[in-house]
Amino acid sequence: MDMILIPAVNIMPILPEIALSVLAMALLLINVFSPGGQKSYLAYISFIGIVATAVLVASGWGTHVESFGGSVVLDNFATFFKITFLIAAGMSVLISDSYMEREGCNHGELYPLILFTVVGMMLMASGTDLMTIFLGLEVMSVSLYILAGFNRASKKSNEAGLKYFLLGAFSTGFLLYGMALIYGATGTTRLYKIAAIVGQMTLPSANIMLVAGMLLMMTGFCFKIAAAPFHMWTPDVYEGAPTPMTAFMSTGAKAAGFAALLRIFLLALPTLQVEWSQVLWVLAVLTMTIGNITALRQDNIKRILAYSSIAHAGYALVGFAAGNGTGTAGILFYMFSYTFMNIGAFAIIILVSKKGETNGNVSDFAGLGFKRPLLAIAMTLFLFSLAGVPPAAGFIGKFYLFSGAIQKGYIWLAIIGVLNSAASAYYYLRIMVYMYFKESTEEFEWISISAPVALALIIAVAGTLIPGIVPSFFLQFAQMAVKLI
Amino acid sequence: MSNVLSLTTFLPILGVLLLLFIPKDSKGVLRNVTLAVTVVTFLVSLIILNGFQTNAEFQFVENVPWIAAGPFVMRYNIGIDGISLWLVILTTFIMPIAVLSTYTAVEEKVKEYMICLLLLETGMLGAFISLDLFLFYIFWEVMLIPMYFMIGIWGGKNKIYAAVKFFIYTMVGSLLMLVALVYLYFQGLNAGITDFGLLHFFSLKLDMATQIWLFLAFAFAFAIKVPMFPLHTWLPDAHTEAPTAGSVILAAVLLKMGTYGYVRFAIPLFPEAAHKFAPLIATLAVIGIIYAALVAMVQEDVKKLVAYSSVAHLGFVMLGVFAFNVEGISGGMLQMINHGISTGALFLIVGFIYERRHTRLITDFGGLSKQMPIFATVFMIVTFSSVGLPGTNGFVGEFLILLGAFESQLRWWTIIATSGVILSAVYMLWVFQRVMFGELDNPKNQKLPDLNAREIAIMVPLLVMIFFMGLYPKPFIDKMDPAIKKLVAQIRVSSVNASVIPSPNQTMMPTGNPGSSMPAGHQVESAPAGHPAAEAPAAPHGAPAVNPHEQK
Amino acid sequence: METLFFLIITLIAIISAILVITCKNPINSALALIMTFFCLATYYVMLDAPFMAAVQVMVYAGAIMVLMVFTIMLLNVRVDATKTHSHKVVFGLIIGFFSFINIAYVLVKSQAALPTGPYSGEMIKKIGHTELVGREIFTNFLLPFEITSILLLVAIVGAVILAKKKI
Amino acid sequence: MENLNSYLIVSAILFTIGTIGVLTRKNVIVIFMCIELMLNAVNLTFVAFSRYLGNLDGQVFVFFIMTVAAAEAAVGLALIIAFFNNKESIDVEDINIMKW
Amino acid sequence: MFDNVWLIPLFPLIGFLINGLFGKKIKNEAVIGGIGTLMIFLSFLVSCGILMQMIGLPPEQRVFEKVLFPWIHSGNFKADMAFLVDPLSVIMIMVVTGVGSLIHLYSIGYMHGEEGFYRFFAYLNLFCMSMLLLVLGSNMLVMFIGWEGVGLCSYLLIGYYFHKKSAGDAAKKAFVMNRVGDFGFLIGLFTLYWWFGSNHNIWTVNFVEIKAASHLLPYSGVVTFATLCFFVGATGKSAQIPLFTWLPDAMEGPTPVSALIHAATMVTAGVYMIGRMSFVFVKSPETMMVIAVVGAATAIFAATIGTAQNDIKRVLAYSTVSQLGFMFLAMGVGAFSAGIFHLMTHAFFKACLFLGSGSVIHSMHHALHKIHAHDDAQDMRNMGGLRKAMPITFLTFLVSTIAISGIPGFSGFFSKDEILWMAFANPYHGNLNIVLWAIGAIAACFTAFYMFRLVFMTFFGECRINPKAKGYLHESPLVITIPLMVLGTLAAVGGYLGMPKILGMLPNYFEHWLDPVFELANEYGSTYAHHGAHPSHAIEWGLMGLSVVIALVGIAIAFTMYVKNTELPGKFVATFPTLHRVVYNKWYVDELYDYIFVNPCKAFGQFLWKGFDVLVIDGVVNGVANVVMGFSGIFRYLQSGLIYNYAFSMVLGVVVMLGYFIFK
Repeated sequence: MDMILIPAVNIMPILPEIALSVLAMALLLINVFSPGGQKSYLAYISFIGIVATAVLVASGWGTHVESFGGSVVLDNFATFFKITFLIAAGMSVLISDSYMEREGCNHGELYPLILFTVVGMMLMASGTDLMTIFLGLEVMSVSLYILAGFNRASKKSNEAGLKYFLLGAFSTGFLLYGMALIYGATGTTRLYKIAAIVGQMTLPSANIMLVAGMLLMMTGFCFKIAAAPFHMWTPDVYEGAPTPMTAFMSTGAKAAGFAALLRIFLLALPTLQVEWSQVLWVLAVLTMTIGNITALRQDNIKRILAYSSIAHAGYALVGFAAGNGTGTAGILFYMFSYTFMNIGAFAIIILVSKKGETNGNVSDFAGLGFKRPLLAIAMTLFLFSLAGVPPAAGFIGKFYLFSGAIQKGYIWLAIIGVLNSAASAYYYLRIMVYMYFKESTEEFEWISISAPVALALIIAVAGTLIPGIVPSFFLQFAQMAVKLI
Repeated sequence: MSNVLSLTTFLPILGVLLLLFIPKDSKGVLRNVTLAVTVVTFLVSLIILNGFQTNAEFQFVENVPWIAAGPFVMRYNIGIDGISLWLVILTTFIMPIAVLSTYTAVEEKVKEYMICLLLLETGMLGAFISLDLFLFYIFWEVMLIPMYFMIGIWGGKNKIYAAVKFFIYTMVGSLLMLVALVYLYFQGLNAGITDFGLLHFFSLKLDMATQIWLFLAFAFAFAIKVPMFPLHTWLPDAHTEAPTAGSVILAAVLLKMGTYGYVRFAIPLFPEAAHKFAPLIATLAVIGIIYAALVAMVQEDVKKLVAYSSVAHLGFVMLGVFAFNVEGISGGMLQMINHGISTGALFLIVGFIYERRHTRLITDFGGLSKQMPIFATVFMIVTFSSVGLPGTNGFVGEFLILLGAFESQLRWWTIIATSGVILSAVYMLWVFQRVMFGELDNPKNQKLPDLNAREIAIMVPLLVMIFFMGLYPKPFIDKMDPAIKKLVAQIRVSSVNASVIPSPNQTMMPTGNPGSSMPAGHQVESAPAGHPAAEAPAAPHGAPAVNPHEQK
Repeated sequence: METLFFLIITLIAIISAILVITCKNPINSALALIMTFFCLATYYVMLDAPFMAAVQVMVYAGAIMVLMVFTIMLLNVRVDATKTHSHKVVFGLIIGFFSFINIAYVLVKSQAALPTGPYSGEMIKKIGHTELVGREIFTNFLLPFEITSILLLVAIVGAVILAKKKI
Repeated sequence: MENLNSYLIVSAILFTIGTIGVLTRKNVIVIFMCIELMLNAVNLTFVAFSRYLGNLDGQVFVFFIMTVAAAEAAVGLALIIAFFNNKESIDVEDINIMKW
Repeated sequence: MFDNVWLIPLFPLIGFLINGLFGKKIKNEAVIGGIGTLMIFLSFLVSCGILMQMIGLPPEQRVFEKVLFPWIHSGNFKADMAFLVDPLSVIMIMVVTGVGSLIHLYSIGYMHGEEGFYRFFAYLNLFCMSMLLLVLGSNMLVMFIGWEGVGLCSYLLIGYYFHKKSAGDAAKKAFVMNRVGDFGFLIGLFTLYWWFGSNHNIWTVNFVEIKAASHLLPYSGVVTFATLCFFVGATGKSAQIPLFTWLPDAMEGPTPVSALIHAATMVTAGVYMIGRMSFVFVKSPETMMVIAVVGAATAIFAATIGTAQNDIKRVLAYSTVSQLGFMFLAMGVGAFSAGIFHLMTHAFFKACLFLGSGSVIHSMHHALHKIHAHDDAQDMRNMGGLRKAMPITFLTFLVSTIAISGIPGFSGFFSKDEILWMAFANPYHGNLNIVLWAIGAIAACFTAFYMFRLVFMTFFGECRINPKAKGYLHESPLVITIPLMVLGTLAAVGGYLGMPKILGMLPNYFEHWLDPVFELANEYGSTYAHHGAHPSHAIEWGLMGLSVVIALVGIAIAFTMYVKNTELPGKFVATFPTLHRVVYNKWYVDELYDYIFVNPCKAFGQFLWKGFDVLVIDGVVNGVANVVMGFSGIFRYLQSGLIYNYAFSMVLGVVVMLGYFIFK
């Protein structure tokens, strides 16, 4: 029998993944061999590593390299998302240290796990094979299950991890069934080949196996991005998970879900756009509405942001339903800017809350506005950005998402979207009402801002303001990124 | 000099930066610096006024690229014409007054307050000068934020409800407008328009159905801001709760955004739809006038009363604007400025007594004339300006509005609206009487000091403007006239295209009837032909029988 | 003959699957599940995939189920103490029915892609299934294979973090 | 070889049974087993398709799914143990501190 | 001189500004009053100059327009700040400045020692300026400034004693009722402007231009509408039915105010306006009829109320309303110059009467004040026999009373008789003319009755004042009596300017003077008037005699009831209690208005606010919010925290999605 010839591979497309994996493993080793106690240096190392990786990723802008026989690709789309994941990870790392210290679960494994998560996300964004994407998803998910339950001593964290795990695994079943059906209908798992085969079909939408496969896959990814009716885990898990991990999950994982969705649907199944647009139209409406409306009556601020995160998935789905350049570029931009504003908001929640994640209710923010004006201003900025008020980045993002829908002719979708935006303003305003309009009962003397958190906040503020005021620069990248797929 | 408009707009932002470096405890410095900034802004805006050429063109135009991504191109495109000129000046004029009014009224969180004021000024100015629809939208929304905080932080008892209501109410409208805006842009894109520049869209021909939907979206947003009946309920709440300066700015400038939006955007962009909806909007405006007056009449809170009077006044403006002729729109524009001045002054007056007595209930007052003669005089002048007494500014605008509306197809509406002048006298004089006249029997009122120098200094510019604009409105009208003529021509041409040509016979009906479509402008052309009365000069003392329309 | 065999295996598989979700005792469920896994392994053999059958038995029946049974034992979990809500069952059955109808409809009514691949039953028998799969994994699917290593590493780290008594 | 559809139907039945199990059972471990059953149903689909199509992609996929299942089992059981340590229960109805 | 016409309103304006801004600092009453009086007197001098110049011009050149500055120019609309000098406006400025000067002078004495003395003079000057603008305005808009301006001043002056609630109410009532009239004025203006503009491309509100184009107006139709609107304006300003109730209440103001504003000048603005636009009004026979009927009705209606009042000023107020009714009757029957003539004579004698009553009140008040009594100084039941104490006042008062009663030889006779004659003879309204004449005649009878009742109750008979105060009663100072004497003289002789032709002693200067103004109107009127037989001189003589008899009858009744047989009024009241109560309470018109307009308006306002604004609109707004919040609650509880529910939701989603595509 002849030898198995391992083909010559170009590892350039997965260089960042390799770099991060190596870094993560190194950190694991360092953690094992270093004495316990202070683990901050791990955070610094991983942050530096993330920044370095980001540079590495950014340097690949503009190239288009396929590798591993079409399993993975390096293109602008992947690069854009990878940068987004790295930002999410970097900022989460920055806000993790002091939180974990406070909550008493400062295990060194946290940072390698975050890095592995990013590896998974990156594979989702750059994978062009269902297997790659699936495995990337699993790497990400498994890591996130662990991260969600990372604070073992906390019942809430436990529960969050377990819920996330059970439902995640359940959704994986559907995702895999979908992939199986796609495989059955096309005979391959390579996206390019699927695209070619589906493209040759005379009437792909008549092939119910293909359509069903698409729907089941969509189910799986919609679970990850927290779209209704697959969103139910979100508030519970977000509430229970350690706050920095919530921040990470709500931005990075969501972006990764969208990356994979976009990659598969736009690359492999563009001929089914009529079908998936229809579904996404409904999902977008459901997601926005349920997310926003449920958030109105919440008191726990993490839960509010969880519902808000569902709603934001809905907004992004509006752009996805449109499926045109404007809408999809809008998703990219939105995920990018959402990362900053959401993590920024969570950072402030971390600062205001006390050990054991107490003090996390809206009313605990009363009087923050004048006791801690800078924090409050930053929070206000994030909230306005989330609400989509100019000149914050969130507005531009929403603008492009809804514009995509309008361009496509989905006027009603856009109208429902903006009405949702208006409704959402209520609960964002409610937080501001407490911050500014209510007299404080607290002096907030426990708030101490460590340097990494300060850095994270500065990054978040910059990342919320700059893309809002001069969005052109970022939007052009987003446009270029979606052009290739 | 070429970017003096930008300078005016962003000077307050510079002021904000300046304020950031002042410690928050030195309240005096904060106040004075803010005042200085607003005064300088006003002075700079006078350069604009001075350099403004009386023609219909946009001037001081700046047009630089801003966003270009995907299908969208947004530009930093600003400029003013006669329509926006006065609103800009009004804004810069009101701001120092608003700042000055806070010297004693706001004692807490002065720094934040001043920052809000300055941010608000930039937002308002920006909205007035934007010639790019997207830019306009941005400023339009940005305005909301400082106002929200002003109501919410420095407001009264029910401030949270008022602030949130204000914000969400306005946001719902403006977001729908955003959808329409984007839709319009894509329509333009198909027609070869490449950016959000307002002027491009004037030439865009849209089919009727599209126009109607787009117009409705725009009109809805603006109607909320105006506010028109029945979307007005946020206003009394917002006004009542807002601090004095907030109320002043809200009344003087913010509400004008709505009417300005109609004049600048909704009507010229969708003229046929505007014509189609003119009766509806006029109906709402007229209902607003009467309704608000009746409601104002029974208010117990002075501030709420003034707020409702705003609704009535803005109803007049809407009526004038939807007359679609030069008189009506000029009147509307003038009335916007007038309302800014006189209602602004009224809110200041309410502020003065509120500062002294910490109540605004009418029943808590009475006989203040005796104790506060200067205040009484000022209040009286402003009251009469508000009811539109000839010789004060209020009259000129109101008169032109009614005249213009009467000339247009809105004749019957005008007649009802005119009765609003009776009602305005009723409620304004009634409140004046109850507050100022009668026995000074409440002991708390017997020690009230009269206006001090600062308060007089606040009021004097307003009083001067009240009389100046009432007696010599020519400079104001002249500057806006060409722009309005152009606007009228623009929307009339379209109306002819939409075949709203009146049948000559109907024009002879003695007083017209609402069903008959009267020409929007003056139908000079149609008069001579086949027109019994036009032949009358041949028989100067023609017997009644000559006129067939006499026979009923 | 083969059809009969298939039917018998199917019967066993379905019955044991139903047992998985009906047994009160989790241990019984686990055993039923192992039974199902064996049935599946049989299917794989019938489908000319002996390597998959072997892996199925080793990984699933061997590793995963052992882990499960071990956990059940460890946690000393017994019969469900309280009864399952009947409405839960009703809703579950209804939705399961519909979901089955849907999937079955999809599977029956649609047309899979045409068999174009090179691997016929004879060829597999000739070269050997394990080798063919190995070739595929190490050529075309090298990257996913590498990713699994990371996945397993993560799983190990996670298991340690979460379950170790003292870190 | 049996008809492709027979295998697919069998897998659909198994998948459905797994789903129903997830929806109805209370024991977390049993639920997890049901999920495994679902995954196995998918595996059967893959292998059946793979055989039918004559390419081995599906079987490779199954191979990876098994790996993933193993990893998930490790993490999942660890989570269950952690949960049990906290709550002394693995009843799914006890996983509800966070709601509403 | 014509060119300096702008000086006329300017002087009072200066006076207003000086007194208004610095009056409080000046403090010295003499200076304040002096400035006020001087300013209006300067206007009077300028007016005299203009009059002189105009007399020197041939009639057809007696029209002059002075444009001061452009005011509102917008689109087609053009209104300048411009003045029109023509015979009509000259008469008016003479009356306004002349009577005005006298009243200013009188006020120095009357208002002596009042708090806010400077305020009073400032307002008075402002009023004069407004009134002058009204009569001088060359277009409707300038007229409208004055029109509203006098309303404002009336408001200010009625509310002069602002601490009295009744004063405040009366002031507000006056302004609001005037506003109702203004509403009509504006609509009329719009209608004319629009009609001319849209039909003939003549966009104007200028009187001269409208006059030039007036031949284009059709008879009735739009003109009726417009003129009726204008007439509504006139009824508001001139206190005609239905908008007359404010005038009696306006007596809350100081007496000089009543004399100047509510007798001599402002209230005649409506008459003036109809005269000014006679060429339009006359185009509509319907409107003319309405005016005549309303005028006649007001004349008789107000006269009846006047017979039962006890407050001296209220009697005069109703008398004013009634006399204004006569003027409108004149306008309505096309006797424009007669109406204006009566306006002038009425200004003389009614100003004199008011000032005289003021003098009485002043004296009474003073006397009562001395003894610290709180009796009503204006109630005639407290007076009586004052002729001895106040001879000058009495004499001038009596002269004016005779004049108003229509005794031949005094001014009122000439003007009133001309009106009655024209009502009878002018063929505008067919057979209605006899009715109009009859009503006018009866009203004249009533006038004589209640005026002499007033005189008898005040100056004759027993002195009913608090005996202690009797000694303090004395004649008013010169500054008060001089105006009385001047006005009394004018009341006596003013009529000779417009002596009817039939008497033949003097030419009717007045009518000739106004001929150029009303020529066109008379011409228009003649085209539709019924050309019946023109009544003969004999009838004219007969009617004149009849009216004299009627007046005498009225006087005789008053004499019988209030001098000879003073129990009679009491008996009368006892016999017809209801009638008396109704008449005494002004036919309950105020209550009727409250019932029909004021209260429903307030109630409706309350309803709109509490019922509609708060409940319905805000209810909808908050309701939407609450519904959303309700959904929030529902969605929230769907989030049960239970994994199988979440899984169920997922499966449901899958099933629905698949089902849709399978079975669509």
